[in-house]
Amino acid sequence: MTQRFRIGGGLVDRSKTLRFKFNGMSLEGHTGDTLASALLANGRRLVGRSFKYHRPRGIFSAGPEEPNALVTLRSGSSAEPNTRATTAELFDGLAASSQNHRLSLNFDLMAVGDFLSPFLSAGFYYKTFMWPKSFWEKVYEPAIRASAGLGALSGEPDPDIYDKGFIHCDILVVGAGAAGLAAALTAGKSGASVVLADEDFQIGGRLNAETHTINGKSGTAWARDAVGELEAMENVRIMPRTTVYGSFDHGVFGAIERCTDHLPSSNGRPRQILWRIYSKRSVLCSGATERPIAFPGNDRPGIMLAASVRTYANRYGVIPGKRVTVFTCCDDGWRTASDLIDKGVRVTAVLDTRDNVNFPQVPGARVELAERVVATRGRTGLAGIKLQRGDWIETDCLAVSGGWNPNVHLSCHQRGRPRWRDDIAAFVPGGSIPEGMKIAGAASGALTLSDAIGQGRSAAAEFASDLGYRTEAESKINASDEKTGISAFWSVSGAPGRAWVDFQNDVTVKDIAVAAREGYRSSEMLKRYTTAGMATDQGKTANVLALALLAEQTGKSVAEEGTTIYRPPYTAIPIGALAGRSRDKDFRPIRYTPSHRWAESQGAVFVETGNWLRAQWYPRRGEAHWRQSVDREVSETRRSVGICDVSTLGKIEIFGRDVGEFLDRVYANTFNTLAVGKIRYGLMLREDGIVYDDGTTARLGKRHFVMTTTTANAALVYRNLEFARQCLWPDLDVHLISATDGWAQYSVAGPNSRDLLRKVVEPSFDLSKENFPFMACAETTVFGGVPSRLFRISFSGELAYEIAVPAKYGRSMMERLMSVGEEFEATPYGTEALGVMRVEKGHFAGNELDGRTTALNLGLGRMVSKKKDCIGNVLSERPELNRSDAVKLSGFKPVNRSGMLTAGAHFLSPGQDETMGNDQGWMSSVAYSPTLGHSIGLGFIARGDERRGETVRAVDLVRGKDVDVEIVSPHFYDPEGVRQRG
Amino acid sequence: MADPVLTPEPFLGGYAKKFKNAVLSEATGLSIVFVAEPPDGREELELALFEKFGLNLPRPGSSNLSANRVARIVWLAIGQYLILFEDCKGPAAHRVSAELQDTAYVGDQSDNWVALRLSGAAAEAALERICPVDVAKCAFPVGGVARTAMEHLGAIAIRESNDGFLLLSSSSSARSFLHAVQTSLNNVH
Amino acid sequence: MIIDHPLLGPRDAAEFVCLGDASLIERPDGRADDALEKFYQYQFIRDNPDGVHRELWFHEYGDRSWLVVTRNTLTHEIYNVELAREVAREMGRGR
Amino acid sequence: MRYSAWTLFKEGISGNRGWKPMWREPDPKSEYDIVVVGAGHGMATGYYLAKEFGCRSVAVLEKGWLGSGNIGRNTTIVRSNYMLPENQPFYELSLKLWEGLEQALNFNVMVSQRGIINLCHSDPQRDAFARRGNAMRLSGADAELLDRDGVRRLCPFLNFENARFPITGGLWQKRGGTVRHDAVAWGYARAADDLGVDLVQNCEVTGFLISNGTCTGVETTRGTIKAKKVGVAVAGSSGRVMARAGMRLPIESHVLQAFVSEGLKPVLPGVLTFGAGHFYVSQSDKGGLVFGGDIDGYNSYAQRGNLPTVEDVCEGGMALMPMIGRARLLRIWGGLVDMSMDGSPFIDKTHIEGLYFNGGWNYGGFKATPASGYCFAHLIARDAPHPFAAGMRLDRFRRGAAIDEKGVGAQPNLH
Repeated sequence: MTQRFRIGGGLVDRSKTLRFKFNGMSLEGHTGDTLASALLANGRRLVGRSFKYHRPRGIFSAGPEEPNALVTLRSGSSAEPNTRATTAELFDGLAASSQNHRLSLNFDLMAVGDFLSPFLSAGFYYKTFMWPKSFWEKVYEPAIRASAGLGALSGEPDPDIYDKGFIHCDILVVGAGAAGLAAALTAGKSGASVVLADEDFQIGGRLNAETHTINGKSGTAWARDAVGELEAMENVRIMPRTTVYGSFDHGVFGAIERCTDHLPSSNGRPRQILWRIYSKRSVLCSGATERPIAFPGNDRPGIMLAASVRTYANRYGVIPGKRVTVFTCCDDGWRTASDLIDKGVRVTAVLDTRDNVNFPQVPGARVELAERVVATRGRTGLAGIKLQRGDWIETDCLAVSGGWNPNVHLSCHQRGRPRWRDDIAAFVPGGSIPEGMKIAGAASGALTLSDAIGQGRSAAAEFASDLGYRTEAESKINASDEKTGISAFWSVSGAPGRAWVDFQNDVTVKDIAVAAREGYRSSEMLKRYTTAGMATDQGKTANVLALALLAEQTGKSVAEEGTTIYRPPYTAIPIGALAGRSRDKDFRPIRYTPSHRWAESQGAVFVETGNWLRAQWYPRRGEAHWRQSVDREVSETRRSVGICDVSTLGKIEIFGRDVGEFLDRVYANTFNTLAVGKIRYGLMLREDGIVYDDGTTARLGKRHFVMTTTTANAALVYRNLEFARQCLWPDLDVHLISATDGWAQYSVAGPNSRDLLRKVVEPSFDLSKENFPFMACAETTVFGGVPSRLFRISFSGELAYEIAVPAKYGRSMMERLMSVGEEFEATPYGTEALGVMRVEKGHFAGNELDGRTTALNLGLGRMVSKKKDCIGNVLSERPELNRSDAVKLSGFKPVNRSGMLTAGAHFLSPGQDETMGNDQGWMSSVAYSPTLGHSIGLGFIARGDERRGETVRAVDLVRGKDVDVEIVSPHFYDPEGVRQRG
Repeated sequence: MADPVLTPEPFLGGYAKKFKNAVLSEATGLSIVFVAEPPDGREELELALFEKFGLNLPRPGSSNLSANRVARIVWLAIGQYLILFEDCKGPAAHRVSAELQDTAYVGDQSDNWVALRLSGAAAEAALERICPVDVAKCAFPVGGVARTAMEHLGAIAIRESNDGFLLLSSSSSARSFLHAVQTSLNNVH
Repeated sequence: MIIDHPLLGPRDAAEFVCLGDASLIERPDGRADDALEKFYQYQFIRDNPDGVHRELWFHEYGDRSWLVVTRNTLTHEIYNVELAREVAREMGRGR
Repeated sequence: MRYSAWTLFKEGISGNRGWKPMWREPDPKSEYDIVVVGAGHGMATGYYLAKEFGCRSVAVLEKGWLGSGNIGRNTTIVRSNYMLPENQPFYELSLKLWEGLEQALNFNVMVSQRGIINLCHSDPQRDAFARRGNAMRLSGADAELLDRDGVRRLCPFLNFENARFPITGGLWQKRGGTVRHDAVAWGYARAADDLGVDLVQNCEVTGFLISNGTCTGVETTRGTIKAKKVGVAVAGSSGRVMARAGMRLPIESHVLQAFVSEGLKPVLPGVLTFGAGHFYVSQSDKGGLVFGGDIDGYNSYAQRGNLPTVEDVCEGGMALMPMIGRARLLRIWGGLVDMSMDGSPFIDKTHIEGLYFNGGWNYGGFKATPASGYCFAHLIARDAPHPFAAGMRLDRFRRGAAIDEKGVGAQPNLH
């Protein structure tokens, strides 16, 4: 028989039957059910196992506080471990399975741990597993790890997509129960822009779970009408299935909207959206969570929070048991009894810990005051409870109420520290709550419906008028003013057996006593030592109980004890949603060079350089190994001419009357003497005297310069230049604008580069050595009129130019360069060949500029002008940076020329022990030089400039290499620079 | 002398696509000119811009259209502006430079940017997924300019009409930017 | 966090890059006799207050202005946001 | 009481009623030989002062409860994969101390040496790792360079198929791993207490007694305490505490956020760090993925961060291992870190006689706890730096002797 625990009423749509599976068994539920309500409707009580003792556990609550009913939802790569059945919306075809057991849910082999529980008291693992020492790694830890966690990841990529978004509003209302709806209505009517977010799929909060009336309407009907009214307002946005999970500085909230979790498939739509909500004001109407009472055997399936029991009855039309008993210390617990009796459910007894209660009529139920539950029975489901007076009551559902804890979380995410209120025996928001936030309804400790509505309205009205909106007096609300009496009661003492505080992590009252006895006397220490409140439910039902018990142990009041700190997120949220779209190839944007498509058509191999993709080499038919391609590209360039896309270099256009002076201050060397039409190499230091970046700056006009930076540092150099111009020398006439992306820039290098370019630039432009020498620049045109910039600079050591055209012409330019270059057998070359040629030439690059290198280390000490005040020159003079034994950039050749060098090797003298004390430096870059026919390297070695010709060892322990190398000049190729000046 | 003139190629190949409730296309005919004020030169520049191009200097966070609607001047930073010309014949920067003479520093920025036009009822909702700045009509009227980060990319959003935006971002990452906007449009309907 | 840009209004702090103490504006004179000691203090030593802190933020994704933000490091409350260029001028910096 | 399987058994059958307090809760005396401020590294310092240097009159003062500082709010990673000669031997000493800590303290702090892999995504990154790995090997630490296949064998679940920044290899230190952080504070406290060290909780230092350039004690919320020597080890709060001694430091206080997921069955072999984004992760013995990334980047004493960093870190996580998309983030917390001008710490005397300083640990102080305590104890007891901490001086920036592993210079939020 299906759904034998289903009764009438509620908000489920009985006309729509949904089929679902739990542990492979087919079951039915209805639209409007959660997985938990549907399981209960089918009489499923045992749904999971606890973390430590593998105790049988059932559904405990009807909301996000659920500690027990955690399942793995869906399967395969879509599997979602540790999902609370109490918030998972039922859909047709849902499949869920229980977690944390061997063999089966009913018969769990790991439950043997339960019998060992006397030896597994709080912190037991800190006190053992230490002998013998080697056993920890091999035996103990693997065993502990094997029992870690509840659910498992699939191990496969998350198949869903996620999105993010940004919402701006005047007033954010968190929670759409009575207080939230009232607040949204008031704020909405004022004209303020309002966002109303609620984690539930059904707007209304506890209005849907109770039998209250407002102005004569049922709470559910009132909520439905309120939603209708709000939906008609253009300035109000209602967001169901949206959890506001965190409150951050300056009115920023994080929220997560579940878009497709209630559907069989996402169908290519984002599964969830992470919203960043920017609010001017916020009203927190997050309600309250009921807390349990600790008593021996209080963890059996069938023992539930009292208000949750009536939620199932009122909202879902489901009864969690057929003989329900209520155990309470507050008036609210009685409401469960009344509601159930009204629905015709048999309530066997109501037990109240208080001795003097003015209780309502509960026909048919035995009433016991000043009574406690001291034991329970039933292996996989509750069968009976024992009273303190000694008799047993047969019952299959025990509804427990220990009172209500306001959901203060979001009020605490900044600096708020909740404050204890004796009258309601609960913590309410306190300390410094977030700027611009008010708390209304149960979240503030206002536990009656009329108070909730009143507070919601007044908070919204005050905020609306703060923001300049007009609110009108609202009609009086006639709502229930229910009884909220309570006498705090935490645990049943003096009875044998374990009483659970944190159900999921299996923390008992005794564990708390042990911890306190051992000195863990602050609530935070207790949490860490016992793990109370550290499970997936974040202690929503356990925390306050645990610290109240600690207070009892330490002889303090709960108020003195104080709570642990509440941290975001309010409920756990998928990491995928926090990442949004940024995964796989979309992790970061891709920057393409202007010749990219051309290079693709040539079969180039690409490499990531920061966000750029650059051609690394261009394989030709018959080349089996990358080295063959690179060697050819180098040789052909040096023999005739090669072309390389160097557009990725940072380009900053600098305008103004004072640019020369400005450059003098940001570069270590002199610039104000640079003539129009000339280029100069510039070395840039950080203020601490370390080399930061280098590049060339060309003077295109009297008041117009173009600076190039390294690819990696383009954005940083720009930022630093802006700092210099705005903060250090604000009255210099200097303007900056980045032009990196605007130009396709190609290096044309090799002995035939001039001849090639003669066919490219406008015929009237004189490329001769005399007219356009090394380090000259000019604006000209190419190919009959396209504007162009021409720079005579060389990174390869050859006669070379860099020629730039607007980026849109980039591909066409590359094609043309190659076609006019055919007669010279021009070869395109990639970043590898570029690197080989720069090592041959002895140019340092990123590998050498590791942020610790001084100009002195590079052999450029004299470039740092002492005649002017520039960034970095003062601190570059500190003594340790000028030691006589400083490392110097040097070249290295293998003594045995067939030896291959490796970057990252350290230099030691022959015969020395391999110790750090003998370390003399390191190899920073290596290349196979096809020009020289052997491997070469650049590196830094102590006093390298004085040790040319000496042999040392390049020791690369992590690659198992030890190569004798000769220290040489870093300039392997054309050291006099004849070729580049040619 | 080589073969004829080089062929320019739009960064997104002249992309244009209709989405449900929105149209997204690459604005290929745009010339973009950087204009900066010399010290104490605001008044002269203001005068020159008005005389030569019919443009008024915009306030921070906004832009102005010229009387003949062919040029839009966008506030970029203190003393710095971008002028956007539709379907300009010849290099716009040269023309601006020639017209403004010494009243401004002028640089060509046309190829630094990819431009997308996004219009339609879904445009705002799509931008809401990537743009942290409030682009709702009430907060961001026609002519409004917001330079911000979208999906890790720097971008400038300009509201050209009630339901139309011009979006600029770096040209090297044009494809990633297009992908970001396309994804938004796909995700909102 | 939200930084209320003096020209552009409230913007998410994610658009900015934080550099640190606004005293970095007060770069010493490199030609002074005690320049080394002054630069050492300038570059490396910080007040690092637990309370009101004036600090430099760069509007990297916005108008590329440097701002001086006066912010409480205990509460993150922001009291004032100024253009760094104007602050620098007030401090007597010029050319 | 000594811990063993036998005590657990004995207590188990007698209802766990015989467990004794792990430490006394003494009121502070009016005078000690040595007062150590801060019970993180300071707790270790107190232990080593008593254990290794024979100091009998030692108090460790803790502002809050034991473990409330950074020792209880970090991502629990231990490793010695440093490159520079001023750092490497120090962190290797620390790792060796970790390896024997459980026996030394008779407390299981769960040192879990399941390895740490720093992933690389480019040739220059790989070469930098080789340089670092070789430096580690030269000082006696273990290091292996992995190629792509090597990484894949250990971590088949990483994004090898569709990554924006493909993994090209990694630097693997097998002896790296994690330690149960709170237990370290408890273990040191219990062992130090056993040796007579007074751990005084809820005792905030409000001032220093300084006359004629000499420190003679501290003012606290629990009264004046005189001391011949005062050592301060309050990383995160170094700025404000040392300001009470009139000192300005090469340090900024920043917030570093850390994250833990819901408990999951074991999936990670050890610690992983992403080389192309801000993300590192390990899995605790309880199953939670413990992860983190970059600091928020602005000065803060607020112990909480903001959303952009949260999202940035999770983006890195998803880029690296897209299987974690369906795992849920359970808790975010923020710790205060002393970010120094070169990313390296200080263990040094101050210009005030009798006042010693330990701080500037950036985001990496936890792994240093044993060596930091040991070397600080050495410095205080002997008035001379331990050779392995000799570079960690306060005046190094004046001299130009920065210890800049990352090479980003005097901008603390970049380290």
